[in-house]
Order: sequence, then structure tokens, then C-alpha cells
Amino acid sequence: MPISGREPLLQVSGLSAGYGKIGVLNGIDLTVGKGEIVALLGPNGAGKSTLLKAVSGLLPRTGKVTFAGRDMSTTSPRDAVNAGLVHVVEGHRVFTQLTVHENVMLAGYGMARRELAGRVEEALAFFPEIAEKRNDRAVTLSGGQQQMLAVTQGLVRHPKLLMLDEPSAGLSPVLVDRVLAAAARLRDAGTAVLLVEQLIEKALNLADRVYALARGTIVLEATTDEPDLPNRLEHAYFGQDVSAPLA
Amino acid sequence: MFQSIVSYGLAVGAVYALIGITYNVMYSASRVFSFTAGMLGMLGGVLGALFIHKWGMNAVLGFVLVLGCGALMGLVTEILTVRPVLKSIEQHLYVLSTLAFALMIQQVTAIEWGTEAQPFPVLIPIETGTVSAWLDQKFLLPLLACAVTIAGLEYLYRRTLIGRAFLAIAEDSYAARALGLPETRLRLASYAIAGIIGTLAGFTGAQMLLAYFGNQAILSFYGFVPVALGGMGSNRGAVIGGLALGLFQQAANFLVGGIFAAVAVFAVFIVVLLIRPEGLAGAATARRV
Amino acid sequence: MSLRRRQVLAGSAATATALAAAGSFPAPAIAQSDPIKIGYLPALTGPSSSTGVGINRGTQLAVEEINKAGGIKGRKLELISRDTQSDPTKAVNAVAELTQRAKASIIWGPLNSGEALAATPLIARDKVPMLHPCWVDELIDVKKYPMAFRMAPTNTQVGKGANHYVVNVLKLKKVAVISDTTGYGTASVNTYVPMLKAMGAEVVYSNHVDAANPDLKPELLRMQNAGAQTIMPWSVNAGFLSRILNTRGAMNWDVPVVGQTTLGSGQTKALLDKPENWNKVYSNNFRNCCYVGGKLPERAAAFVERLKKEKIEFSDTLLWWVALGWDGAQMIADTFKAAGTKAEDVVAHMNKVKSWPGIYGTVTWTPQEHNGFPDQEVVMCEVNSLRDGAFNLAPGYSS
Amino acid sequence: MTDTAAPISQPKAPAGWLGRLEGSAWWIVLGLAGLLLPLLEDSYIGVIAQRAYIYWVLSAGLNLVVGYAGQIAIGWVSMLTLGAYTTAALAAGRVGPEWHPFLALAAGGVMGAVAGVVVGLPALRLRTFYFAMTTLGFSTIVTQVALAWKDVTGGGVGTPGPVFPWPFDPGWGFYYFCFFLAALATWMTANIGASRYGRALVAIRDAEVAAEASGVSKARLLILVFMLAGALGGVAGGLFASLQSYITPDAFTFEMSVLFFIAILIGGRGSILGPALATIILTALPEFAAPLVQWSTFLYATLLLVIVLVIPGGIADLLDFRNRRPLEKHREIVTRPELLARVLDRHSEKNTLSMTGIELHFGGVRAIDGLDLEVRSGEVHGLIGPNGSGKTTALNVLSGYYKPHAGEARLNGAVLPFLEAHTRADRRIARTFQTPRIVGGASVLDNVMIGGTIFGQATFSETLLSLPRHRRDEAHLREAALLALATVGLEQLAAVRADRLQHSELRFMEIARALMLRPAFLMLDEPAAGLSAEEIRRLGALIVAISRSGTGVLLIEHHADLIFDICDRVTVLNLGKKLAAGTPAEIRSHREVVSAYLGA
Repeated sequence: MPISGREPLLQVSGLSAGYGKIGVLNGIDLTVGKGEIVALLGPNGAGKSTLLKAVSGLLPRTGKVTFAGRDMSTTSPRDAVNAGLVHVVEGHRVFTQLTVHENVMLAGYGMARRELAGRVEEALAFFPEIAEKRNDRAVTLSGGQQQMLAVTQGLVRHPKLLMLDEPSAGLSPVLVDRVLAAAARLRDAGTAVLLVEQLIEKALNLADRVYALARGTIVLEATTDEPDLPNRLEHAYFGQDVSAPLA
Repeated sequence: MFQSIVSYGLAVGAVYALIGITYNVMYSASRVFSFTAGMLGMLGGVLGALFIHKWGMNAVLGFVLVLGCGALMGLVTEILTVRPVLKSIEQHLYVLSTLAFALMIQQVTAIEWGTEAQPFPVLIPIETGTVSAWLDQKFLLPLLACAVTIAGLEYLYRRTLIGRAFLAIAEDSYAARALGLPETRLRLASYAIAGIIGTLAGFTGAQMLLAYFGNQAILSFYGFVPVALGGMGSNRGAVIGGLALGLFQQAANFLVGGIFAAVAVFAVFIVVLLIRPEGLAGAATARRV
Repeated sequence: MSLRRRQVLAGSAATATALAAAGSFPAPAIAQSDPIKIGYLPALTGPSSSTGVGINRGTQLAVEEINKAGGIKGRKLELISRDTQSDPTKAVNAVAELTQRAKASIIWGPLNSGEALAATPLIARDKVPMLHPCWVDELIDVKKYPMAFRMAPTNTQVGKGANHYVVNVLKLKKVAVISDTTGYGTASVNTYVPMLKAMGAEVVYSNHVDAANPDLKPELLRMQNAGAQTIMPWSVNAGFLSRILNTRGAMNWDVPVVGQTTLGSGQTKALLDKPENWNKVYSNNFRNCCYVGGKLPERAAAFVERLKKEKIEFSDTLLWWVALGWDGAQMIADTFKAAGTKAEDVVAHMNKVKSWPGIYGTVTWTPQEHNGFPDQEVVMCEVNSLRDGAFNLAPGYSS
Repeated sequence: MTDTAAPISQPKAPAGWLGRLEGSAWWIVLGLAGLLLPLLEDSYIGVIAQRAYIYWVLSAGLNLVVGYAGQIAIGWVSMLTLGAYTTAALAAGRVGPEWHPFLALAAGGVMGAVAGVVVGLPALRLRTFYFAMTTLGFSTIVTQVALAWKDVTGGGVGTPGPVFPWPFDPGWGFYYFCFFLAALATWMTANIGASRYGRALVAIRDAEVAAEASGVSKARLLILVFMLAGALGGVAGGLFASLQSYITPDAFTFEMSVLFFIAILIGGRGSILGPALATIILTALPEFAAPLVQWSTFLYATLLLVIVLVIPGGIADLLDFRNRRPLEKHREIVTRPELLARVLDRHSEKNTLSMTGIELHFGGVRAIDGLDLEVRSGEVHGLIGPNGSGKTTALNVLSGYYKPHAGEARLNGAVLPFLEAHTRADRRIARTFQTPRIVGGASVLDNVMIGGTIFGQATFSETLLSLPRHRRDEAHLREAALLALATVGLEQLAAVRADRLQHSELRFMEIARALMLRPAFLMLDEPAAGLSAEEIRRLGALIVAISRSGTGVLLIEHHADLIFDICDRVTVLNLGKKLAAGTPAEIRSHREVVSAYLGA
């Protein structure tokens, strides 16, 4: 197994989670190093979003989560955010009744007023077309703009690790590139990114490493420069290892 | 007569509106309709009379203390009756837990305070009769409280970050949690605010309604009517609905008698809800399986 | 009860007793030293309890005094008290308990008409003598309830007293009659309005209003518009009465208010916006408990002295309530003293009570008439003259 | 297919009619105690007992509303008030001539039934809290009308209650009358509770969409139940008036309403014994703890809070020892597809279920954007696509939960109406749900029997009286459900409470419930989610067998391997549109599919 050469930022081991009786994740081990982009791939229903939620504390979980040297196995999403682990959930869930500016401000809830103002401007600078609409209510934004707004929210706290859940869903190809480019800029600024993405090709182009998830377990871990990756992924997705052909 | 209909109707309507807002504030923070709204109104009157009239406390101090007790009641409501059932799959357990708590408080009041309506002190020491009936403090105070509450909430929601956090939680508590907003603390704060508004309603309305344990049931129902008609969560709807309800009741009291008014309000309540379950001002929401 | 009970064999009764572990055991023959049980049904809590609380003080005091003095032929009186909470269902349960289980020799109460209406037929069915101070006329009917006696005036008498004062003493012709919606209130209005009309008065307004209604201005305006010269409110609800008085005061409408005794209670007073609202208010009262020329009648004066010694509170109750409570217990004691405790003997004795000199009233019963209170003792008093729980006789009476 | 006649192991059938009431021993004790109580010769206890019986007559009906259907009716004392006044006023001749007390009592029941429906109407549309408020408001109104309408009610003075003639005259005669009516109410509500009506009520409470999918018409059923509960409340009112001997509006307190309501919740929802015991206890408690009397409402409220927070199952749960026995830890689901021949009708005819041009959006989001789909008898049709591509939405449109903005659905050419999900069952279209929709507190068998609701022949009144047709229905449904359970491999768990099952077992239980409909079409929403590899294999075989017996299957699934293994045809959705359709082989090699689905 290829091991990341970098200093680990997020270490997940033996993580299990689910919804009520439905167990979705079974003993996940995963690492994200400082300043790297890791793509988390897998077919629908594999548990990618569940994994992010379990890491950020949105779902109850068992197992061990260590972030920046701190045990975060039982902490709340708020603690995670304060520690620099920010989760941008899927489905561009912004607050439609508030303005763009207010939405971004809320991401820094609890920060000192002066500092917050600066951070908000900094984050808005990532997406000028959002910044232009700062006084519009979020309900007037298109789906793509809402997604950009959600990512902007994720930037306010200068996270050490940003988890993006399907940031490209429902976006036109141009916008997808814009959003993913922002992720690349973040990496250059030293922020690690854990990216759940449906568009495998784009994800592979962007990421340093990749995990594939199927049926609640990690079925593949690789660096993106390894050969024949798409093929191996497809195998991992439809793997013969799980369901034997019917007699 | 016209003066009496308007001033009394608006005043009692303002109390209904404030109780409606109390329902709304709690609903926004937790999607819970709490039976404690009427209880808070009742307590505002009873505690006010207890502190100021019985214990001879200074009116301002008593007022602050009553609101403090309201906030405390709000906190207890959240911790005892709302938080434990929010996680439950069963959607309507909160109806039962808040009802139980409200009944407990009502019964304690009935026993310790008595079942008779008791007087509430005149707050502003002016001789009655020296000012015009339009400016009677027992009519003006509830209206003033309603205006202050609306302005305060407007300021909170529109001008402060914490107010926006309330709105965010009301709209999408999951996303708010993911964003790192302290959802539990904010919900507690909402219940405390609701406690303050509810007791404020009861306190300012008590010169009219007296310090009476039976006000709980009356305020629970008549405070809910504007919420149901105006659309849940809508404070504007609650204020308009509350004032209209007060005027209607009082007009009916004058013109045809109180029992008819009660029957009419109830009939309107049922019919409107059957035709437009989301309320006159509410928007239909799509059903998702 | 029914025949069925007597048919049950002794043997099976024993089985049944064994079945109900904590059930009742048939009492052995009553020894001569056992206490005499008085079933007592006060409403000490609940919405109409102020009367009950007052009466209770008198009853408790009387029983204490009698027992201290040696009881009835060596037997103590035992009050078996069940708070009816102003709730008729509680009263019905309590009646069954007092008559059947406790085997009370007599029932004193219920003190509220609402409960008495439900309790009276049941007590009659169980053939236990009953004494009560409720005013509703229907509660006394020697055919239906041959063992029930009333210590107090009937509503008709009370109304007659008030009507007499309005029409003959104050000489007012246009009258507004208002009540709350309780049994007592509605019955009163329904009885008094025809009586007023028969006396030649014009009833320009009459209505029942929910006592919880916080604003009575509409009602008073209607009265005013109808040209009423006096308001006659019939309610035992202090909040309701005070709102009438406050509204009258706020409207600067200077008509006399003539009506129910609670008009003069401390609770009503506490709810007034200003003391002047109590002016020109005349409430029912009873001659024996009123000041005439600043002095109480002899019997009442002595009673008050005794009460003061016992430190009985008067700030929130009325002399006549306490006196009535005392009279009730005393009447029962006198009856037991004279006739023993057997139901038939008790009734036979009571049927012959003549001018029994109570502190509250002078009681006379006959086999045909179990309403024992004399008309002329029902008077009106000035409520703002309250002193030690009693009032001045209203102006205009010839003493 | 050799052992299609293999015996199905039957859980021990309950003996006699008492068997349908849980805890028959308790009922025998209660019944004997009631019959023998007069021997005590203590009419005080007699009065308390009569009161308990009368309250139970009302609560037995209310139990169906609150405990079974889960409707929060906190003001049901209004039915008691109405019944009491109707009976008293008619018997006393306040309206027309004097009625015979029994006729007047019946009229009280009728009045209650009518009022029950009126109060119940809002429950068909409104949310729980609104309904609670409505019943509360109604009870206030009834009292106010009683006060105002003096000619009939006597206003505040009240009116004497009816006296029933010998042998039910006041005293022990009336006692036995009340006892008999309480027993009758228990028996009738138990009949309903243990019938397809009762199961449907509980399903409405806990799994409304599943109830609709099984053909339960919520509106019709609830109206019947409100009518019954109102009638029982009215009869209780007539008895109450007689017990009180004299009624005034202040006898009907809100505390009483609280007592009825809380007794049911303390007793346990969906139980009859629990609420009955709780009613007796709450009626008697204040009498035997006299110092507590004034605190009784406070105590009830506290109890309610404790029940809600700590033991939501109430007394019934505490008495349910059977379901505390541990289940076998390592259970295996062994499906028996060979039994399908007995479970399903042989559909030799070729049916088609189709939708054309469906468009549906939520707010601004296009969930489905012009979709055509056709499912045929005897084949498995896979529906796949990324998250949010509209698969489940399409299924919900087909099964009638959503009304699309354009397009139509047809069965064999006949148009299927939308927003009438409960009509799908009559057309033999069954479905399962992404998260299993089950009644956790009911047994697995009861859960499955819900699926056969539409095959019941007995009317509500036949069931009420347990007439032969009702008993036949039950026997048939029971047999069919056991067979369906055996088919999916769960027959050993038939008597177990459903919420004790593992997730995978619930998925198979849902399939058994759907099979009860002997479906022409079966729509499965992610049936393999959360299943082990072995379970998925057995599920696949079962689905294939179902389709081979003539049922058309629409299968939404993320497990691509399962889809490609068992489907005859596959439709791929993306962004609410059909991306491709064809055989599994065609789809696997479809370039666009691979790129959309795999993102490559």
C-alpha cells in the first residue's frame, strides 16, 4: 500500500457509522496528510458522504479519529470546525433567506468581529461572482452559485482540512473547473482537501492520492500517478469479490 | 363603545400576538409547538402579582425578575421536555412532553397561588381617570410590549450575527450544525427568549386579565389561533392575526355576547385550517416520502 | 341500597372480604363511647372555595368546643371531612364513602350548590340525614329528600331580600340583573327576574356571563344604554364581581349595586382598582350578623369575642360564613344530644325544631317545610363598612 | 420445486376469543373481580368502580384514536359532555316527550358518533399539534354551549341524570350495567384492535406511507374510528349522567380529559390491557390517597412526562415479558423461493406498467425531466443512476405519492391517478421503501398482515362484533402472512416485535408485506442496502423467482453487480432524464453510462 510521505493531518482508524440500524461504514482506515488533496471515490451508496459526516461528527460513530494530533473521536461538528476541520456538506445547503454576505459571516460565528470581516472578504475573493452579489439573498442564486457560496463558507476559518462533498453536483463543466481550481489554490496555500467527487477524471487530475470506497469499506488506496488507475477503480466498483454470480 | 372595542380589543390582541410570537420563537429553533407558551403568559401575570403586590417589590425590579423567571422557564422547557424528544423518531412526542410540563406548572400555580383571579398592581402610579380612556396603561402596556418585542426581534434577526444564526437554524439546522454553529446553545437561547416574550405578554396584560391560573388555557388556545391562521413561524402573521382576533372577540362581546364569539373563533379556526392547512399566509410545502 | 345487598349470604360476604385485602370490615356494634361521625363535605380548594374556607373555620371551632366540653353524652364528635374541590364528581365519590363506608350519622354539606345538586339525591337514596347551607331552592323537597334540611335561606328568600331593598327601600324601577354562568348564578337570575317583575320593577337587562370573561364593559354599557338604575349581580366569584365594580367605577356610572354577599368579601375588595369602587354597593347579609348603630346583636357579639380569643382570622372571610359553619355543627350536636344518632330519630327531631337560636339565623323546621330560615332576617348591608368580617345594615331599613 | 407443500411452522395459535386480548390472565382476574365486587357490600367502592367502568367505556374508544391511530385527542371529555346532556335532556323530556332511558342512552351514543366525526375531520389534514388544539377548543365550546343553551341543558343549574329502570336501577343493578358495557367496549375495541382495521390504524401511526401503499385509506378508516370512539364517549356520558344523578357543566373538567388521555399513554399505545389498568388506577388513586387529591393532576402530568421520556411503551411494555426473552444471536435468513407458487397468483396474462413524459420539480430543482419507463410482467427492470438522479422520485410518482407536473402513468393502458397512493394496492402494485417503513411495536406477523389489508371482506361493524366473515378474514390473512414470511425466511420470527429485528431482516419483512398483495408489479427501493453478500445473493434469487412467477419487478439498486446479474432490462437515469436503456450487457458497455455512472 502506498503510504503518504507527508505528515499526517487526519487519521481515521476502525471508523464505523450508519443511520439507526443501518450500518453503512465498516471499519474505515484513512489518512490525509498536511496540504494534500485526497479524492474519495466510489459508487452510489458506498458511504462516501457518510464517511465525511462521521469524520466531522454530524453522525454518531465508533472508531478513532485523530486530527492535528488531537483525538476527535467523540467531538461535535462545532469542535471540529474550531480545530480547523471544515465540512462542506453536499447539496449546496446555504441559508436561502439570508444574504450572501450574511451566509459567509455565519461561517465565522464566534470569531472576533474585526478578524471576521477580513476573513469574509478574503473568502469572497475566491469567487468574484459571488462577491458581486453579496447583498442579494441566497435564494436568488443559481445552484452553481449556491455551491460556490457553500465552498466560500468553508474557507472563512482558514481550515487545515477542507472536506468537500460533491462540489460539482449539478454544476456546468465550466463551474466545476472553477470550484476545483479553488481547491488547488487552497492546497498551494497549505490547506489539505478531502474531496468526494463523482467526476472521476477531474478528481484524479486534481488529487494527490485517492481512496475508493465500496459497500462501506475502503477497497482501494493509491496515488494518482499510479498506472492503470481508472481500470482498477472500475474493478473495485463492480468487484467480483463481493457478490458471487448467481447459479 | 367604539373606544372600548378598539382599545381593549387591540390590547388583548397584542397579548395574543405576543403569545403567538412565543410559539413561533420556539418553533423556529426546534420545529416544536410547545404547550408552554400559554403557561408563560399565565406565569407573567401570577409572578408579577406575587413579586410586586404580595412581596411589595419595586415594580421595575419585579418586572426584571419576572422576565428572568420566564427565561429560566424557557431553559427548563428546552432541557426537560424538548431536547430529550428531539432525537426520537416519533415526531409528536413533544406535544406530550410540553403538555405534561405545562400542566405540572399550572397545577402548582393553582395550588400555591390559588384558583381565584387575583389583582395585579397598577404599574405606573397615575390616578385612573386623569388620562383619557384611550391612554389607559392597562391597554397601552401590552401594545407597547408588542411593539418593543417586534422591534427587538427585528433588530436581533436583521442586525446581529446571533440573530442570523437563529434564522439559519430555523431554516436548516443540519447545515447550521455542519457550519459549526452551536445549535444546542442557540436553541436554548431561543427558548429563553421565548420565555421572556411569553412572560412579558402575561405581565403587561395582567392588569386586564388579572393574575389567574386559568389564563394558561385561554392564552394557549387564543395565542395559537393567530399562529395557525397566519402561518407558523411568521411573526408578522402572528401580530396581524392576534390583533384581528382581539378586535373580533371584543366586537362580538359587545354586539352579540361572549359565547358566540368563542364559538365563532373556533369555527373560523377549523374551517380555515381545513381549507388551507398551511394557514392564510403560509406557503404549501411539497411532501417528500 | 337495593334488595340485592340484603340477599347476599353471610358466607359469601366473608369470601368477598377476604378478596378485598384492604377492603372495609363490617363494623362491630357501636360502643357507647365511640365517636359520632359527621360526614362533612366542604369545598376547600377549587374555584368556589372561599365560602367553604370560611364555613370550615366555624365548623371546626364548634366541634372542637363541643368535644372539649365533653362531647355528646360522653361521645366525641368526629368530623370526617372530604374536600369536594368544587368538583361534583369528587362530591359523588365522597358521598358514597361517607354514607356507606364511614357510616356517618349525618352529612353536613356540601357547601356549594353545584356539588349539593349531585350529592343530595344520593344521600337521600342512602337514607342518611343531611344538613346543608346551600341556597338553590330545588335542594329541599320533603317528598324527594325527606331527610334533607337547610340551615340557610333559599335563593328565593335571598332574592326577595335584595329585590325588596331595591324596589321598596331604594324605590328604583329599572333594574339590570347579571350573573356568572355557574349553577348558582343562572338559577338566581332565572328566579329573581320574574319576582322583580311581579313587584312592579322593570328588568331592562338580564344575562349570564362567563366569569372568566376579563372585560365586562360591554355588558355594563348595555345596562347603561337600557337605562338601568341599579345593577344586581349574582355570583360567588370575587373576580367577576370586582370587575363589575371596577368597570362601573371606570365609567363613572353612579348606580347602586345590590346583590350577592360575595360583593362584600375581602377577596372582592382586594381586586378593586380603587377603594371608592366599593361605595354604593349593598350585599345580602343576615340581620343577626350586621352592625346596627355600630353594634352587633348580642349573640353575634359574644361569638366574635370568642373567635378573637381563638385567633380565628377575619381578614379574608366573613362573620356570617364562620357563624353559619358554627351553627351547622351546633345544630347537629343539639340534635344528637336530644334525639340520639338513629336516622329516623334525627329527622323526627329536626322536623320539630322551632326558633332555634343560631348565631347566624333563627331556624324553624316543620315536617312539611325543611327550609328553616326566616324571611325577615335576610337584609342588605353596606359593603364598605366591613369591620371584623361584618357590615353595617344598609341605609333605609327601619331597625 | 419439490416441497411446495412443506408445512409452515405455525406459532402457537391463541386460544379462544380472549387470546386476542393480550394478557388473558389479567382480563380473567379483572372480570372476576368486577363480577364479585358487589359481595363486598361497600357501595363506596361500588361507586368508584362504576366510575372506572364508565371512564373506560370512553377510554376504550379513545384508545383506538390515541393509542392505535396516534392522534393526539386531548379534549375527548367533550364526547362525555355531549353524551351526558343528550341522554339526560331526552330522558327528562327537555326536548319533546320523555324518552325511555335506554333509547336516550342510545341517542347519546349517536350524538357522540356525529361529534366524533366533526372533531375528527381536521385530523385527516392537520398536523398533530393542530389536532390537539382542535379537540381542546371543541371541549371548551361544548361546555360553553351547555352553559348557554338553558332550555335543553339547564344552563349552569344543570339537569338531573337519567335513572335506568330495574334491573339496572341505581346501586348494584346499575353497577352491573356499567360493568357489562365496559366489558362490551373492551371486547369490541379488542376486535377492532386485532383486526386488519387495528393493524391499519397502527400503521397510519407509525408508517403512514406504508399503510397507504398497502391500500389503507386513511380518511375512511379514521372517520370510522372517530365515529366509534365518539359513540363510546357518548354512551359513557349517558352513564356518567346517571351515576352523577345530576349534571352541571362544571362536572366536565379539563382534568377529566387529561385523565382519559394520560391513562392511555401510561397504559401503552397499541395495547388494551395497559390503558384499562391505567384507567382503573387513575380513577381510584385519588380516592385512596386523599391527601394527594389536589395534587392528582400534577401527578398525572408528571407521570406523563416520565412515560414520554423514560418508558414510551407504558405499562403494556412493562407487562410484555415475552418480548424480553433474548433472540437467537446469529440468525440466518434462509429464503424459500419455491413457496412463491403458493404466495403469488400465477399471472399468465401480460401486464405493463408505464409512465410517459413525466416531469416533476421541487421548487427550482428538476427532479424528473421527461421520463418514459415501462415495466412488464415476468421481468426484472433495473433502475440505476447517481444520487439525486430521480430514481426514488420516479418510483414515488408511479406509486402515487407525487403528482408530476406533466406526463402520465398507465397500467395496461388505463391511466393511474396521482396523489392516491392507497389506490395502487387495489391494482396489485406493491412496493418497499428505501428505509423500511415498519410498525416497530407490532409483531412481525402483524406487520406482514398489513400488506393483505385489501383482501379483508368483513365490514367495520362485522369486525366490531367478530362475526364469521371477520374470523375467516383473519384466518386467511394469518395463513397468507405466515406463508409469505416462510418464503422470505422469517417464519421463526413471526411473533417477535418488529423493532427487535436486524436491519436486513426488516428489508425481507417489507418484501413479505409486499408479497401479501399478490402483486402484479413489485417495486423495490434499494432492497440490498445494508445486506451482507450472502443475503444479497439470496435476495437476488428471490427477486428472480418472483418475476418468473409472472410479477413485474422494478428494482432500484446501487449494487451494480446485483443489477447486472438479475435484471432483464436496465434503465439508467441521470439528472432526472433517461440516459440509456437496454439489457445489462448493453448498459455495461454503454460509454455514456460508464462515464456518468462512474464519472470517468
